[in-house]
Formats: sequence, structure tokens, C-alpha cells
Amino acid sequence: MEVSAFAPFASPVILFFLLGLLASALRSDLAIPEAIAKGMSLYLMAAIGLKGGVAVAKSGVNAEVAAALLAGLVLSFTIPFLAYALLRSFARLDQVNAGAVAAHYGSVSVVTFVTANELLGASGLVVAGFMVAVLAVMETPAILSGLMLARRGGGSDGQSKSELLREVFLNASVVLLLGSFAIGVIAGPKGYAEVQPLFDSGFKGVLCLFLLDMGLIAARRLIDARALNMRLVFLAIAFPLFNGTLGVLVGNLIGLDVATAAGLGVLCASASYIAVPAAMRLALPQADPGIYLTMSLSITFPFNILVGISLFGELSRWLSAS
Amino acid sequence: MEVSAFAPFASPVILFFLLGLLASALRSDLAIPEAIAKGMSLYLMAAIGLKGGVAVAKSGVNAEVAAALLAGLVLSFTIPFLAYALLRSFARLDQVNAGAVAAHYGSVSVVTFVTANELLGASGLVVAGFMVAVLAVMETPAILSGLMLARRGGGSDGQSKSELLREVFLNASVVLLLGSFAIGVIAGPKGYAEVQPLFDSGFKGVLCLFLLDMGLIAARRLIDARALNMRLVFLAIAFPLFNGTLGVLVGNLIGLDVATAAGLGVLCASASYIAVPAAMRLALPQADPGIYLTMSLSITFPFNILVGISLFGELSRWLSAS
Amino acid sequence: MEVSAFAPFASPVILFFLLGLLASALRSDLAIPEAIAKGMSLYLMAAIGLKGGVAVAKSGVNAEVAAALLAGLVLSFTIPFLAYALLRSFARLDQVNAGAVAAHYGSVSVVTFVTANELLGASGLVVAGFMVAVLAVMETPAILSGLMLARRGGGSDGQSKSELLREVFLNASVVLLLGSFAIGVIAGPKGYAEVQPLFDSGFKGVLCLFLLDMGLIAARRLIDARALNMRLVFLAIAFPLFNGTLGVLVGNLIGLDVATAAGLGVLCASASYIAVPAAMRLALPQADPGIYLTMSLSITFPFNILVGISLFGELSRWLSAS
Amino acid sequence: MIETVIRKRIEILVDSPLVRRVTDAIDKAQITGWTVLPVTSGSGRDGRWREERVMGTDKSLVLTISSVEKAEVLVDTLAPMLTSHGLLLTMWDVEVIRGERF
Amino acid sequence: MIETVIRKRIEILVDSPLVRRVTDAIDKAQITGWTVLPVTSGSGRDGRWREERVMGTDKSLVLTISSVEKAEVLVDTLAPMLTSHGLLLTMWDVEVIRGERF
Amino acid sequence: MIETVIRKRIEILVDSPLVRRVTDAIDKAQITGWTVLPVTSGSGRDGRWREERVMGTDKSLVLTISSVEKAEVLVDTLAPMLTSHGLLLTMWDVEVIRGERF
Ligand SMILES: Nc1ncnc2c1ncn2[C@@H]1O[C@H](COP(=O)(O)O)[C@@H](O)[C@H]1O
Ligand SMILES: Nc1ncnc2c1ncn2[C@@H]1O[C@H](COP(=O)(O)O)[C@@H](O)[C@H]1O
Ligand SMILES: Nc1ncnc2c1ncn2[C@@H]1O[C@H](COP(=O)(O)O)[C@@H](O)[C@H]1O
Ligand code: NA
Ligand code: NA
Ligand code: NA
Repeated sequence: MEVSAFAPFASPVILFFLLGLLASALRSDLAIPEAIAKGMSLYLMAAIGLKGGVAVAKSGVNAEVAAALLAGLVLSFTIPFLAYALLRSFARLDQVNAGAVAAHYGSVSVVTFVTANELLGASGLVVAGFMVAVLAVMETPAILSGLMLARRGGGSDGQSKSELLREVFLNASVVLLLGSFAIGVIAGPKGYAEVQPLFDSGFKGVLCLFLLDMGLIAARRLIDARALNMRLVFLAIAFPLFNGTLGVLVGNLIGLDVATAAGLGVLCASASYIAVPAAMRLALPQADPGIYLTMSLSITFPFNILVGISLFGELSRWLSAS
Repeated sequence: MEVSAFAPFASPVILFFLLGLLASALRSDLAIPEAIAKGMSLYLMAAIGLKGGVAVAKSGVNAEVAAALLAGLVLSFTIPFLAYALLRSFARLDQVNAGAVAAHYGSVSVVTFVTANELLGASGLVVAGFMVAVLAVMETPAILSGLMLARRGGGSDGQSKSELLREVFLNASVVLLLGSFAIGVIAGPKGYAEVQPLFDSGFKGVLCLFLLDMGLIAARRLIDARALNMRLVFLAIAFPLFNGTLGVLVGNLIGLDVATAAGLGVLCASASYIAVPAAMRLALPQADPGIYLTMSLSITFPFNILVGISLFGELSRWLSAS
Repeated sequence: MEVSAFAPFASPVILFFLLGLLASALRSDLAIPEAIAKGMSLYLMAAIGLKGGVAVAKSGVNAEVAAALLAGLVLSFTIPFLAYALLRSFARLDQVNAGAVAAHYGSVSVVTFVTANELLGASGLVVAGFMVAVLAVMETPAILSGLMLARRGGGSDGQSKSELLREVFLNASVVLLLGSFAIGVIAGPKGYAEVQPLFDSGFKGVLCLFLLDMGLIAARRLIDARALNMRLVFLAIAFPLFNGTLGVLVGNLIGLDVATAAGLGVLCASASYIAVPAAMRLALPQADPGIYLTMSLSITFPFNILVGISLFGELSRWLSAS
Repeated sequence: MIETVIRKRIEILVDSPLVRRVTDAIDKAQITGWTVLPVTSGSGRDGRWREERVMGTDKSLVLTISSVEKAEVLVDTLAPMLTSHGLLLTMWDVEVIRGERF
Repeated sequence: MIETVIRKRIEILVDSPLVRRVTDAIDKAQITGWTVLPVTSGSGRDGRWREERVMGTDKSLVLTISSVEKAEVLVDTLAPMLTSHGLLLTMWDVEVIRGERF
Repeated sequence: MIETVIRKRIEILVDSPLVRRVTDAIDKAQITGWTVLPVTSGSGRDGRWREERVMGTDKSLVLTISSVEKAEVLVDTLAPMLTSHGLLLTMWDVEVIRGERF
């Protein structure tokens, strides 16, 4: 099968994202109420968690799962170090901002993963259900390494450490993802059947509307961006390319199937724009959201949705074929 | 069939409620936007109303329905007197707070009823559709008797009486429940078929997300509670046990089938936490929501969801078998 | 088939609208959160746009489509001139208010069209998919002619002209309607199948809840209305009757099928209450929303939903039969 | 600079079900208008509250601009409710333009 | 206690579609920033409004802190809009910290 | 007219994830309460923001009424956060009723 097999640009999911980008670029006043957007993001997390849990309830847990979880943990924790080095040397960011950006790239984007599931699935690559657990464990380690990097030398204020750790380990998306994953495992296919109409049938439509909103926000943020320069834009594309390739390779090495290795690639390539920005506001308030949020949301996210996902799918196919 | 037949703890509905309780207990920042939660509660009322109305359009109205409506009316009006006596003597609450709490226990919780419908239904006990009308008529009488008790001796300010009666009889949930019940009756099964995908297929999934939110709110409220003491906690469990048993007995006496008698039990056992608190703010602003809302929402509601519903189902089975 | 074939008053869609009107008339506190209502209106636009686009992807474009688009453009632009003349002479409105009201009647109401689709469809009249494009092109010309009328002689402030044109041509509903229409065309029936559960199955149910809210708002606005007099009320019923008849006639003349001609009639009869009021706030802030919004939302909209749609359906049937 | 006049700005924090009573009092004091703002959470002697919209026990902030005389009338009208219904009222002087409106 | 300086706080109630014009005027007056608050309902000489977000005719409250000089510039810029567009503007003195920012 | 007393009204604009820190500081200063208002968009030296609730990087407005002494304590407690966390604090005198509560 060749690249065109993905045909992502005929998928409503992608088309709604493009509509959002276009509408913002034209400065239309189209906007989705924040409460609705937040609600949709919670829905998507609950749905993907449930689905993954049910898949694991069917397939059981084995060495492959353990290997994927470990790989995810290690990749999430180490990617920031690499990113940090480039952000400091190549983009000349200061320590705090470099640490904050690095945390975003080590962590993951739930919506990128969800979109990859749909797009890869449509081309016959079904990502294993346990990858939802990998997604959840990859959210936090990068925050820790990013903070370590940002604060090297500078001391953190002790008072807020426990609060910060709670925010990091019990942040809304980790709790909701792992919680609904566990519910999926416990309820199993039979319990899931009852709620399938909402969480399964409606899923793709909600994803369309959510991506419409993300398109609107990403483009507007880029238009208003002041703090970005060409080196940062370059890195915001180079990071997903490099990290995604790394993820696919590692997935291939530890014996994941074609689709699941592609899924690990997408996780590594993706940059967080939900859990990590909120954590940074708490832990590194001096860091500039005009840098980290604009890079992850306005450049890396569209790049992954429009190009990256297909690319890592092909790469994984090619690797497993050769 | 034995108790395990209910297997409520494998139902996603219950599991999401537990996830909410747990997330709040761990002080996670997981939260569902208020507009979404409010929207879900309106959806649940419209859906349950429609469903009940359609069932009545099919089954017609008979003496059983009339008996159930009358029983509901009488129970809702009288339960507060009993509750009031105990709240005054055993828990030593003052008149105003005792009246306010009593009103909550005489009235009903829509979500408890809806959850009971799902859980009992899953174990083969299908509650009759007309119980939705019973649910609606049980919402208000308790408010009146609660206010009578709270104000004995003390005069109410006349200016607000008409406003109060409107709030009580035309409050949002009564209007929406009775309104969509009537729509269900008029539109009948054929009209309902058009809107079934939203109101029926999606129902259980929405209930899951709503209970997730209720779990979050109930636990947080309990953690922040200052005004509660052990006697009040005891009553918040004793009330549903006693009232629920009373309801099942009455249902059995007036000839309701097993499932429907259990449904009446659940209605009596449940305590309002939507219509009544708002009415109390208007009519008894001196009463402390830290008492009435915490008792009904944080203790009685979880107790009924996790224990009570199954219990009244079993009791009704046992009664009709013996 | 006779009028009763429509049986609109047994449709849940209409019944929920009546419930809203009634609840407001009784001054119940029933209210749907604004964010939810706004989200539903966006959903309805996206869904109707997609559906229309998919229909066109199937049917292709031909001379009939071109004729309908042209007719829509011309009607939307010219209707305001007629309305303006009557508003000035018969109702004695000043220039600014007459221009503002005229713009509303030349433009269209998405929800009226959507409801007509459902009601006419239920009686066997399936409006052609391309009418969604006609709907979109009819939104803006009337705004331009309305402004021309309102400002005759008086100069508009230059600074805001470009902003105004953007607001008019890129306003949220035009962008969303045309955008999802285009997505429907590109994705085609195959792409649409993926998102059908959300956008098609759920559609009628969402329409019910949205009309419930519109009923609530329309009746409340009428109750609070101060600026309306009997002549304006008369025109708010005469306009849809006349414009709707005109639309059906033109549709018949240019060779549209029965259902589609009825659809054009409904578009002409309907008055905007979403896109145009916001544009008027920007362009004609001196005009009184107590006049234009109350006429279009509280009189013309209910009239069309409850009476007009059925009427234009019958008229179109009668015309094509004769 | 355009001429400004001094008026009272009054803000009243109140349970949402009671907003109507407060705005009725404002209308009765013949003040020209009022505006309601949403509020998301709070804490006082009665403890914390948050996300109570489902229960209908949330709060709102009612804001009104008026002349000193009408402000006094309003405060006197609201006086009996202030303690019994737990209202929080603050009031201060502001400059307004087109002061004849208030 | 940390040193504070006196600045003007200006709050402008405006139709949501017009917020952009007000914030453009603030930017033009070279004030460092502004913040927009939601508003849920209101009443004035033109009657009541509530839940108008679907229609896009709801209102917002724009808040800005500035020096007295810039406040005057802003008020003068907004003057022509005030009556024609029905803005409600109030202004008063507040203490701020890090006053050099405004 | 009912007697009023003068208190300080303090409003602090803060990133929503940091609201908790601000309210903890208010509690620590032994002020009786606080109220949080939502905010929809803004602009400052760091650029504009809007609709950031999904990302969790939106802002809130914390409002508290207190005596002058406690206000000073609060401002001193918050001082270190003010610059590092980009808080915007304004403070002014208001008349309140039932002043013994604050
Ligand atoms: N005195 C007032 N105090 C507070 N808000 C007001 C006042 N007068 C008018 N408003 C607000 O301004 C809006 C427009 O007022 P008006 O132009 O008088 O209809 C009203 O809907 C209210 O939201
Ligand atoms: N002068 C001002 N008046 C009102 N709000 C402001 C002002 N300056 C900044 N803000 C608000 O504070 C936020 C952060 O400001 P800054 O730290 O300057 O980027 C902005 O996004 C605005 O919401
Ligand atoms: N000092 C204060 N400053 C600001 N808001 C307050 C203050 N005290 C109380 N509130 C608000 O008023 C509500 C009721 O207060 P209380 O009656 O003391 O429980 C609280 O939940 C807060 O939202
Ligand atoms: Na990553
Ligand atoms: Na009860
Ligand atoms: Na029209």
C-alpha cells in the first residue's frame, strides 16, 4: 500500500481541522464556547481510555505491553534532555524557557494520538488498545525532567513542591485517562456495550468538532505570536520528525506490530498542549506561554495531524517490511 | 436470582461514579464545566420524561397508575414530618435546618431514579414507565411540608409567597419532566423513534459522565464539610434505609409489580439535591446548605447508588416471592 | 395528500418548541446554559452543511442548482427594499430601524430551514441538498441592502467599513455552513459515513432541545417587549406570508421540484435571528434590538415553525399539481 | 477631556435564585438599570462552594450605577435581606460619562 | 507594606460584537493591556436581555488599568461611540503595585 | 440610611492554575472570604490570550473584601508572587454594610 492509502485529506476529521485554520486565518469570528470545547476534550479522553481498557480486557497483558510501557516511560523522560540541548544551543533560549519547551515535547498530545488512531485505522493499521496506558504514563515523566532542566542551579520554592507533584501525577487528563482505562478493563466488552453508542459511535463526529476548534485556536495563536523566531519554528518541526522516527524505531526494536510501533512514533512526535502548559503555569510561571504553547499547539500539532501521522505510518510499514 | 445478579460494581455507570469520588478524594483537579454538567442534567430529565411518556402511551393509564401517583403524593408529603422529628430530637437541629433537611428527604433525586432504572433493568427488573410521572409529582409536596415545619410559629414574608409557589410548582425540573413526559405521551412510539438515537442510545453514556461529575462534587463537598456531625451522618444513612423500605412496602401493598415497587422504594429513599436546594435558598435562606446539601448529596446519594438500589431491588423480590 | 399529512403538532420537534413557549409564559425558571445553546446551534449548522454537501457530491451540480443560487441571491437582496417600504409607510419606523428590520427579513434563519427539512421530509417532501448552499448565500446580501437603506444620506464611518464587510461575509454561520458544505462535498458519502452517528442520528434530538431553548427565549422576549406595536406585529406575520409565497412561486417558475420550491419559500419567509442581529450591533448600533430581534425571533420564527412551513409545503404541492 | 460626574457603583453578591429579588429592589428604587455577572466559586464563614450550578445554589454578582440618593433608597430596601439572605454589598464612588442617565 | 501608586481603573460595558472596537481604542491609547469579563444579563432603558449568546447580541465588560493621562486619551477616543453605541463607562482611582507597568 | 464602614476591596487577576495559591494567601491573612470571577480574554505585554480553557491556561479574577490591616498582610504575603507569577492587583476603598464581618 502506498502513501495515498491514508488519503487523510479526504477525512472529515482533517477537513474540519483545515476549516478551523482557514477560518482563523481569514479572521472570521467563528468560535466554539470554551465550556463545550473543554467538555469535548474530556469526552475524548474518557472514550479513548474506555476503548483501550476494553481492548486490554480482551487481549490480556503480556511482555509486549510491559515493554511498551517501559519504552514510553524512558522516552518521555529522556526526550526533554535532547530537546533542551538544542533549544539552548541552536535556538538560544534561556534555561527556564528551554526547560518548559522541552517538557512539552517529551510529553504527549492526547488528541494527536486519537487522530492517529482514526487515520491509521482507516488505512488498516489498528493500534493496540494498551497504547492508551502508554499514552497515560508518557504524560508526566517529561514534566519532571523538564523542571529539573529548567531549575538546574536555581532552587524551587519548597512550599509548592507537594502541590506541584499532585498537579503532575493527579492532573485531570492522567486521572481521566487511567480511570476510564481501568473502567474499561473492569467492565469489559459486555459492560462497554451499554455505553458504546455515546463513546464509540459518536467519537469521530466529536473529534471533527474538537479539531475545528483546535484549528481555530492554533491559527489565531500563530497570528498573534510575538515571541517566535525562525529557529524555534524550525525546531517545532524538527522535533516531531526526529522524536517520531525514534519512537517508531524503538517500537520496531521491542517487537511491537506495525500499527502499534507507528502509534509509539506518534506519541513521541506529539507535544502536549493540555496537561503540560497548566503544569508550567504552576511550576515555571516565568516561562513564556507565547513560546511553549505556540510551538506545540500552532506548529507541531498541525504538522503531526497533516503530515506526521501518515509519515510515521509509512515508516513503520517500511521498517517491518524490510 | 441472587444479589450478585445486580453486579452493580461492574457497570460503567457505577464505576464512573467511583472514579469521581476517588479523584476528588485524591484532590485531583479533574472537573467538568458547569454548563456541561447542567446541560447533562437537563438532557437526563428530558430523556427520562420522554421515555416514561412513551411507555404510558403504549400501556395506557389504569387504576395501578392512579394508586402509584397517590401513594407518591402522600409519601412525599408525610416523610418530612417523620424526618423532622428525628432531626430535632436525635440530631438536635434547630427548626429551620430540620425543616430544610426534611424537605430534601421527602422529595426525590432524578439521577438516583435514573440510575436505579439502569441497574434494576440490567438485572431484569424493568420499572414501569408511569413512575416518571410519580417522580415528578413527588418533587414538590415535600417542599411544602418542609416549609410548614420550618416556619411553624415564625411567619413567612408575604411578599415572596407567590414567587415561592411558582418556584416550587414551576421549577425547572418539574416543568421539564412533566413537559417531556407529556411530549412522550402525545408523540407516542412513532414520534419517539425519530429522536431515539439521542435520547435513548446516548443515555447511558451521558449518565456515566454525569455521575463522574456528581462523584467529584459529592466527595469534595464532604471533604470541605464543616457543619456535619456523626448524628447527621447516621441519619443520612438511616433515612434512605427506612424510607426506601417504606416505599417498597407501600408499592407491594398497592399492587405494583416487583420492579415498580422497587422503583417506588428508590424514590422514597432518594433525597433531592437539585430542585429542593434552590427552593430552600429562596424560601429558607437562613438554613445552612452545608447541612442539607452535604447530607443529601454527599452521603445519601452515594449510599443509594452504591448500596440502596440493589437492596430495595432484593427486598421487593423477596416480598413478592413470599 | 392533505394538510393533516404533516401532522406537525405530533412531532417532538414542534412539541419541545411549544413546551419552551409555555414554560416561559408560565415564568418557569427553566433555562438551558448559553454555552450549550450556542454549541447546539453550531452543531446544527455543521450537520446541515455536511448533509447538503454530501447530497451535492452524490447528485452533482447542474443548471437547476445555479438557478436556485441565483434566485436566492436576488431574493435576499431585494426583499429588504419591499419590507423597508412597508416598515416606513405602514409601521412608521424611522430609517435606521426600518433598514435593520428589513435586513432581517431578507436574510434567513438556519433553524427554520432545518426544522422545515424535518417536517417536510416527514410528509414525504425531501428538500434537495444544494439548498444548504442557497441558505448560505442568502445570509449576507440582505445585510448589505438593509444597510444601504438605513444609511441613505447618512454617511457610515469609514474606519469600520472593512471590519463590517468581514463581519458580513465571514460571520460565523456563513463560514461554518459553507465550510461544512465543502467538507461534505469533498468527503462524499464514504467520508460522511464515519461521522454519521453524530451528525445524522443525533440531529433530530438536538433540534428538539434547541427548539426548547428558542421557545423559552422567544416567549420571554415577547413578554418583556416594550417597543412593539400592533402594526409591527402585523408585519411580522405578513412578511413571512408574502415572502414565503414569493419564494415558492419563484421556485416553481425556475423549475425546482415540489419539496425544493417549498424549501425556497421557507428560506424567503424566515427571518434571521443569529447572523443579522450581531451584524446590526456592529453596523447600526442605534437600531433597537427590542424591535428587530423581537419581531424576527418572537413572532416570525414561531409563526413559521407552527404554521408557515406546513403552509408553504401545501402551496408548493398545489402549484405543482395545478 | 469629556466631563464626568460622580455616581455610586454598588455591587451585590447574591445566591442566583435570589437575583430576581435584588433586581426588583433596584427597579423599585427607580435606578435605570443593572447588570449581572457570573461567579465561579467562593469561600466565606459558611464554607466553600464551587460548581454548584447543577444544584442551582451558585451565586451571581449584581452591579448597578446610581445617584447617591437612589443608592440610599436601594440600600434601605435591601437592608432586611442583607443579613437574613447573606448578601455581600460593596459601594463606592465612580466617575461616569453621560451622568444624566443615572 | 509594599509601595503602591494610584492609577485609573476603567470598566466599559459593551455589546460583545463591539468589544474589538473598544480594545482597539485601548491599544491605540497605548495602555499596556485589558481584560474582558463575561456578563449574563441586564436591564436598562432599552429593556432586559438575557441568554443572548446564541444571537450574538450579548454584552461583555472590558476592564483596563491605566495612568490618568492615558485614561483621558481613551475616554476622548471612545467619546463618539459612547452614546451612539450605548456603552456604559465607569472610572475610579485604585492603588496598584508595580505601577511603572501601567 | 444604614451605617456603612470603609473596607479595602482587592481584586487579583491570576492564571487559573494559581488561584489556589492566592486564596490560600487570603485564608492565611485571616480574611473572612473571597470570591472568584471568570474572565474570557485579555491582552498584556505578553500578548493576547483567549479561549484557553482547554489548555488550562486561562485566567480568573479573585475578589476579596478586608480591613486595611489584613489587606496589608495579604499584599505583603503575595508580594513575592506578584512579579514572578505576573499577578495584576488593584485595591481601593469601598463602603460595606455589616462591616464587623470583614
Ligand atoms: N444603572 C445601570 N447600572 C448597571 N448597568 C446598567 C445600568 N443601566 C444600564 N445598564 C446596563 O447597560 C445595558 C444597556 O443599557 P441601556 O442602554 O440603558 O438599555 C443594560 O442592559 C444593562 O446591562
Ligand atoms: N493595563 C491592564 N489593564 C487590565 N488588564 C491588564 C492590563 N495589563 C495586563 N492585563 C491583564 O493581565 C494579563 C497579563 O498581562 P501581562 O503580564 O502584561 O502579559 C493580560 O493578558 C491581561 O488579561
Ligand atoms: N471577605 C470576603 N470577600 C469576598 N467575598 C466574600 C467575603 N466573604 C464572603 N464572601 C463571599 O460570600 C459568600 C458567602 O459568605 P458567607 O455568608 O460568609 O459564607 C462566600 O462564599 C464568598 O463567595
Ligand atoms: Na512527545
Ligand atoms: Na425521598
Ligand atoms: Na427571508
